[in-house]
Amino acid sequence: MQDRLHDIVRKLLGEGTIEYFIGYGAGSEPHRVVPCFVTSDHEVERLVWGPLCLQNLSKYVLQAKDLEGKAGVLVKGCDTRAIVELLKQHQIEREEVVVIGVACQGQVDPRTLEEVLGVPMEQVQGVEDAGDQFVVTIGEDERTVAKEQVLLGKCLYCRHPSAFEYDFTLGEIVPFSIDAGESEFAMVEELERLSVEERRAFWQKQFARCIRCNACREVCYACYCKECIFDRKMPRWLDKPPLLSENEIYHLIRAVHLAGRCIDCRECERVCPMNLPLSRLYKKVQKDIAELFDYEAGIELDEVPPLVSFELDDQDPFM
Amino acid sequence: MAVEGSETGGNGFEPKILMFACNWCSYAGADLAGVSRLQMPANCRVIRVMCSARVRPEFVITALSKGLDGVVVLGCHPGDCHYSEGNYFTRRRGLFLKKLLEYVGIEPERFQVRWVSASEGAKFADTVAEVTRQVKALGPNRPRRNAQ
Amino acid sequence: MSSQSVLVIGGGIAGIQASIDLANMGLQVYLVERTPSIGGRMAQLDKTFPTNDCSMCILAPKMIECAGHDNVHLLTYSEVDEVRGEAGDFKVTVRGKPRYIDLAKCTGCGECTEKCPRRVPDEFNMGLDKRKAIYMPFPQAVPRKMTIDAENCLYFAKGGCRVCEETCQAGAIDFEQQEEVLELEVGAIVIATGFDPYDPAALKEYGYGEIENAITGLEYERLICASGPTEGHLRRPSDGKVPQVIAFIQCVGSRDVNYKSYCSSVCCMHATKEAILANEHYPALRSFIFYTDMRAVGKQFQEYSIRAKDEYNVSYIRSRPGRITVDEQSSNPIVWYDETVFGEAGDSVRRVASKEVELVILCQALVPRGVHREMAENLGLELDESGFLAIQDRLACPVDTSVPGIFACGFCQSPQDIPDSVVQASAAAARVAELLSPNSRKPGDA
Amino acid sequence: MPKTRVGVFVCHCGNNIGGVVRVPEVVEDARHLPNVVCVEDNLYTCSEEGLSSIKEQIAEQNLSRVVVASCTPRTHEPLFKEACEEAGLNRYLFEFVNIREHCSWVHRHDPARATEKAKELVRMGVAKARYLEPQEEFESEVFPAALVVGGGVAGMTAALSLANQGIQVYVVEREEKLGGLVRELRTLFPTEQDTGELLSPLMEQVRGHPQITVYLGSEVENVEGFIGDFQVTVGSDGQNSELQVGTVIVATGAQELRPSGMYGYSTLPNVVTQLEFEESFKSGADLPPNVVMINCVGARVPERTYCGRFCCSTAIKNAIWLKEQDPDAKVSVLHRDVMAYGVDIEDSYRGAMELGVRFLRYDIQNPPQVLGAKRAEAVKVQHQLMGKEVILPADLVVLTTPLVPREDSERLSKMLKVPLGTEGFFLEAHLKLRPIEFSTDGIYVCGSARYPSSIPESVSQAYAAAAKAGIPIRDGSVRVEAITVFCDERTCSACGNCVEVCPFGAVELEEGKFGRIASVSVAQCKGCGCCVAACPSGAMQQRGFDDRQLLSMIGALAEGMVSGGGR
Amino acid sequence: MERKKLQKSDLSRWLDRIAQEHELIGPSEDDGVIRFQPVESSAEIAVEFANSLIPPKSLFFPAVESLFSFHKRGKDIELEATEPLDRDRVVFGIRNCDVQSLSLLDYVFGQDLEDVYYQERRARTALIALACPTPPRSSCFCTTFGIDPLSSDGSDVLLTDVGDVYLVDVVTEKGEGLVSLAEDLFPGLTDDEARQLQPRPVEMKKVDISQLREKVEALWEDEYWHKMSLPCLGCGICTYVCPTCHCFDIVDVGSTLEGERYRCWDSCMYSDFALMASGENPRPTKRERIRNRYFHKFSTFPSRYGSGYACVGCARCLIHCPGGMEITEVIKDILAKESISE
Repeated sequence: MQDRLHDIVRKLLGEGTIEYFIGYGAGSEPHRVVPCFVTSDHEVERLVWGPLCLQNLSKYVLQAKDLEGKAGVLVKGCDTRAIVELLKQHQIEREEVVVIGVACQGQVDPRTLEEVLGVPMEQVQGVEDAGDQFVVTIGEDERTVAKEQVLLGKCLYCRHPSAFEYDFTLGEIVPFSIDAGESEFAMVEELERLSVEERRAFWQKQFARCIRCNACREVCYACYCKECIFDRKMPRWLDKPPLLSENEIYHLIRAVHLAGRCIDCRECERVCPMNLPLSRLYKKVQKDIAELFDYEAGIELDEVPPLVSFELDDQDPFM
Repeated sequence: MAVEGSETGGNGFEPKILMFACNWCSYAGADLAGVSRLQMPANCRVIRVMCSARVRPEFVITALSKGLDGVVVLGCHPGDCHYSEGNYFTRRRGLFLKKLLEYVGIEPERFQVRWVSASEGAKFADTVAEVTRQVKALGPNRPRRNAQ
Repeated sequence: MSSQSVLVIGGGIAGIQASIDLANMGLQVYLVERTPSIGGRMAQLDKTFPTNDCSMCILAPKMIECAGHDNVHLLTYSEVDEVRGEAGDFKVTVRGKPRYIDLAKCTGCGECTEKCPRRVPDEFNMGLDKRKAIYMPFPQAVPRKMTIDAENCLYFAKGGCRVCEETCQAGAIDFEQQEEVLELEVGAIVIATGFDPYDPAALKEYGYGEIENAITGLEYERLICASGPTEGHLRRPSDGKVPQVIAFIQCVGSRDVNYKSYCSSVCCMHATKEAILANEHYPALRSFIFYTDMRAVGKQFQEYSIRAKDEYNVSYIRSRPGRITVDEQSSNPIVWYDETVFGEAGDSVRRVASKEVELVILCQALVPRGVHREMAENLGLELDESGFLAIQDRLACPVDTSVPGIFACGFCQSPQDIPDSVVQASAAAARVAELLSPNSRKPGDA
Repeated sequence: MPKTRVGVFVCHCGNNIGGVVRVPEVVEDARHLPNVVCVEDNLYTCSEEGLSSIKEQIAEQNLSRVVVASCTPRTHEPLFKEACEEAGLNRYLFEFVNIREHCSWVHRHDPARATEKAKELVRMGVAKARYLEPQEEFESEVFPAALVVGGGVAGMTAALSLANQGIQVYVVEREEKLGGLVRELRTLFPTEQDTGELLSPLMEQVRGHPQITVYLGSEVENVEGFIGDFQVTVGSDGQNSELQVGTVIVATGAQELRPSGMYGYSTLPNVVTQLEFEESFKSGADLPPNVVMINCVGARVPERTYCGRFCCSTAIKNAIWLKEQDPDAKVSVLHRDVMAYGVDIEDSYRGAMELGVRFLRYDIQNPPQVLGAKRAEAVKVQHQLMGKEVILPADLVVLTTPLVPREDSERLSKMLKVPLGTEGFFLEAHLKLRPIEFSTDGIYVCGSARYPSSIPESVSQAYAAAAKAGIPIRDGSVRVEAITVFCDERTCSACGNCVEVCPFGAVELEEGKFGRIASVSVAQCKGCGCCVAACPSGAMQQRGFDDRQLLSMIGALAEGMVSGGGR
Repeated sequence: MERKKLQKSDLSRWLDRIAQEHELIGPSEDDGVIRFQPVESSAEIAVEFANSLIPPKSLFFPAVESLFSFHKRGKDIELEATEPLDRDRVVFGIRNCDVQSLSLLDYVFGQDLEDVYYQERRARTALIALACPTPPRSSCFCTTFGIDPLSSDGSDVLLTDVGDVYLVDVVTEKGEGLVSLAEDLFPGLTDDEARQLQPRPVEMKKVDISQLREKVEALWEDEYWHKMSLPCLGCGICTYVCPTCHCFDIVDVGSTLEGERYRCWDSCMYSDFALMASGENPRPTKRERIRNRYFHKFSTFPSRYGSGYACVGCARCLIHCPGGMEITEVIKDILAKESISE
């Protein structure tokens, strides 16, 4: 799969159809896979593909707008939902970007892998996909671990946009099907069963821990505003200090802005240094949007987002 | 009918409730309640907007997080909107926001959406009384001292 | 060049709409309204069919726009005295009855009303409750000013009182006010005097006046209206109980050669609306509508009556009741009517049936305003045999009366509902605009 | 930016406010608010004397904002704005605080808390006033011409009325001749006139009028722009011409429903519609002795719920005509309700009965059946009143059908960006009070394009549409209250939410200085603010209700609730 | 002071003893994140951890602190200072790189202008350093910046884990005071113990950064910054977890009538960090902002304070950067560039 990727990228760079290619590259240590921007032929070798390619690279496409030429990007099925939404929200033109879809069979969640293996990630030399298992090389020996034990949360409910024409595909792009054993919204229902006070306490504690480093905003594909309302001085929506009231405003307003846009890529939760359970917040957003308006972001290109449309017979508990 | 005056008894806690009223229907309904001298608790403060669709969910979140005890968005009955479609969006935003706020531990009574037409003075007064009673029962919206 | 101003007679929805359009055309409009406030019949309605819009919600903005328009001069509590001249150059005298209130000072605060001792039947609420001698017809009246009803004011009757004068902090009461006569020169006249309900007492068989729980459509409208005498609680006149079964009787006086031969066009939908409102207020309530032809002819009217049947417990009985009697102790009206009963063998027999209900609403015929006949003579206008203002050429010029330069819109010229009246009002405005526009040819050859 | 100088005027309104709210306390409290330079209370602020004191203070204290705390803005705001303007202060630098209907009148038994509430309402009003900005009401020029789409009775009447008001009119008619649907009739209802008596004068005046230009055999290909400046492309046999007009009237009428598959229509030769009856039989063909008319064909049925309104009167007209031609003819009309509303139709309904026309009522559950293999010979119907089956011999069966929307209304509605209703007719702005206007300004509709209407109704609507379409042209300019929205080019990220939600199609995405941004057509914007709430980046703002103003009101209210309250 | 010994099992008793006298602060974990925060007892202190996420700088220069609050009574305004610390504090478990970072911060908050808030906390806090385990975290590179993970300078007491006992080096009187709280737990070392119990040397990859400053200063115009800044998302993680970053913003929160003046961390990576009132922004894109960050660390800071580079090699930024930016790679790239400035 990796060599086919190299050939394609080399061809694209060679023909000059793209200025640079956004893919996954090896970091300084083998367990670190980082976004890498390949501009010239000799860098193509750095491109890798495997179960540790976690990042959703779609947001980087937005940077390509100031290039004269096009940008190429490697996207998993779930990442493509971000491309679909960016198209739907007029942020990119389809011809501006060369999309290479890769058949992904589930990505590893480093934190759970560490717990399951009992070994820090830095000792992991590499992870290989082996059907319904992962083969993890640590030092010399290799250990296999069942996939569903160490998969990223989102991989258990893998979803792809229904009809999307990739420019190139590596392997057959088909949703990775695995029995997650519980409903996709189990973690939300669990919180919903709590009383209002318990939920308040839970979220107040989480919001209080937030240091407002904005990583969740900067990594999110949907936060592409030229100047975010939080950075604006007049009107001042938010005071800069990470006080509880300001943190709560920050996270709830982001949740509202993500209504009908969140594609469950859970990058916000992955990059959060303070381990805030953000996916439990945004999973709720997706659950309500699905239940109230029967809509799922990033699936249909021409479907009108829910909060900018309406039905005459929407439910109306407000009589 | 609306509660005669507001009870200042009980634990003495008087909630402070923010109300958005749309210029064509609910603000006129509020005026009619006034014209008809319908007494109601003095906990609600009305902000006039041209259409209930102007009320950003961000206002509701900011108001509740800054410690106000309740926020009510009033609009025309669906189909009556002066701008023909405004309140359909208010309805959808309200549906979503209500569930989100409840999820993060804000009691449902603290954020409400109600349809009040220009001739429903009594309904406006009842809404004010009812919301005040409900929010008062919940107690203060936890003074948001900044726990760090 | 004919005078660029227009006289509009009648401040109902048609008069208001015509005034707004004419004023927006840059013409000076003199809107003469007999009662202290514009709004007309529509102001008395709770909701309007078929959308169930609250009537005041859609009327008030129009009233404020009309009264507030720079080109509109509101002459309320006034009547047209004399009209001379011809198209393009009419001389009109308007008699302004004294309100005994200084309009500049009065703020419509209503303190005087509270203190005034004299209570008289309130015409706005169809006499169902009382108002004071110093009053404002309804809370949202335009202009929001008080009026002293000279016939009933104690001071005028036997001197003394003047309580209102003491309470009024704005010093707006002025008992010395005299009648004002205004001379106007106008290029055209638009008549929009609307309708009066026909007194159903003429039809003895329905017992209006004797049977307490037999009321008219407009009386019902006031009872069901939130700003009405019972604040929207449908309390029947005899014992104030909320009826669980009500009956509407259509064409009371309409389509009847010995009263009014024409169909008043609006009562079928009016009854359906009132039945829906009853059920909206009291979900358990059932209503029966006795009709001959259910004339739901306008846009969304059919859907409206279908919804009435399906969702609001309304059933339509095709029969014209012969008589209404009353059960003495329960004072429930009993409606006697003929119905066709189908046997199993497909044969049928017609027989007289009766239905006991708790309230009967007589949808009476609607006739041009009482004062309309004398005004017509005054202006030299012909009336048709039903008493409406005659229209020469119904097809080509549906709003031109028999006198060039005088136009008629709304119920005064033919039975019609609010949208049709509003259309005719704008049509009259167009005709006036044609008449008064500089390079227009003489109206004769329009 | 000169320091903002706010003047606050608290009204007693006799004792309506003063009797409950302790106005002096409210005045004291307002005195300390930032930027407040003068606070005054008066007995009646809305009286002449109150207004003049405001004007004085504006001049003396060089006020740059005025806040009046008294009754409701809905009735008194224009009054105070006028006063500010007369004193030289931009009318949009004014904020109204309602402490009567929303405070004193409704908290009579609790003066202490009513006063507290009044103070806070004033604080909120001042907080908003600080961020008010002067606005100029946008005026866009109106091009002095009107377009009428459709040359039927309605279109011609509207065109003539506009022309007679001195306005240039373009009429675009698809057929080769004017006259529309009415041209297919022989006699008219209720006057029994010959069609020509109505149409010829109309057609002749329209063709002869110097102000009217008629395009026959032509269609509207494209419409761009908004009220005051519509660019219309009219295509007539191949070559297009460009027109510029200020307003547009849709008078495209409707077409008769051809009820194929019902009652043997199109299979039995002697089953015709009312229109076909009019064309064939009124031109001298010999009249059949037995005629049965069936009403409500294809109307008031689940798939087409509306009533055709005047098809009953057409049936009555033709039935009377038949009886007059041959008094012995047996004419019966099968109906579900005779919609003879009003004076004229009811008279002719009674007249028809007097002439011997039989009216039989049928029920939709068991409709009449046309009997006959190759020709219709009889009609069997369950007589509702007599409750038994009746067989009516029939040499001719005439089906009364409603008018249905023209097939291409969809195309025109897309071009003009005006909506169609559920039945496919054009959807007016407000069914009761704005029946012939669209919610989009500058476009009007009349005649059966809106809903089946008889000739007098269509003609009335045509005159009404002419009145409405004439107003902006006579005025020469369109003024829009300055509560419209505007887009901040710098921060707009062109996500398109505003374009989706705008009920009036007033927002489009266009290339701007900073790349693609949303741009608002101020003439079309009604100022509902729906797009502002849908804009994540806050680039879209509404004059007079922008985020700064509303947020500062919330801040003023949340003051002291918590450290970390907004500002 | 000569070296002492402490049984590992006695550690918690010592810490609990300290906790009675002073406010004990240690690395404790909640929701998988280790940060230095006050603990009631030693039980809450995490035992094996490479380093905390939020550096101990947060104890001296917190993410948000209230400078003072103000109330407007009519015309005059009352100011109310925030109360000073009620008890002295003892920080246990601080790594040597963080200790060195505090000395860098001492320059910032003490060299020219005395920051009272920082100085007060610095003066009233004792540091019990815990030498890094061997092998250290693979990403650590403190030795590159001349920091010896086992050195005790800058801290009051240094504990070095040598199997089942800690070697205890008491450096300052404060350190002595702390040790004296539980004198019996600290027997001296016998000679052979002193010989055997030697801290195991720490091997770590090392890079010669003597040329770093000149090289980076030569790269101001280089295209390198554009290419390397592409993966950066512009969030504030690297600056908030960096023990040497010290930029802050001052904000009045509250209303015109009453409120509090707060100081809180700010990040040069934010787009609006350098935004001026005029709307001008000297560092509008990521390229300038990243270049500025490395310039500050490797050129401006040393020249401004005459100190070492503003980096202690703790690798926190490298581990937590969502864009996978690695400061070690950047340093290598800078060093690899031939100086093209001449």
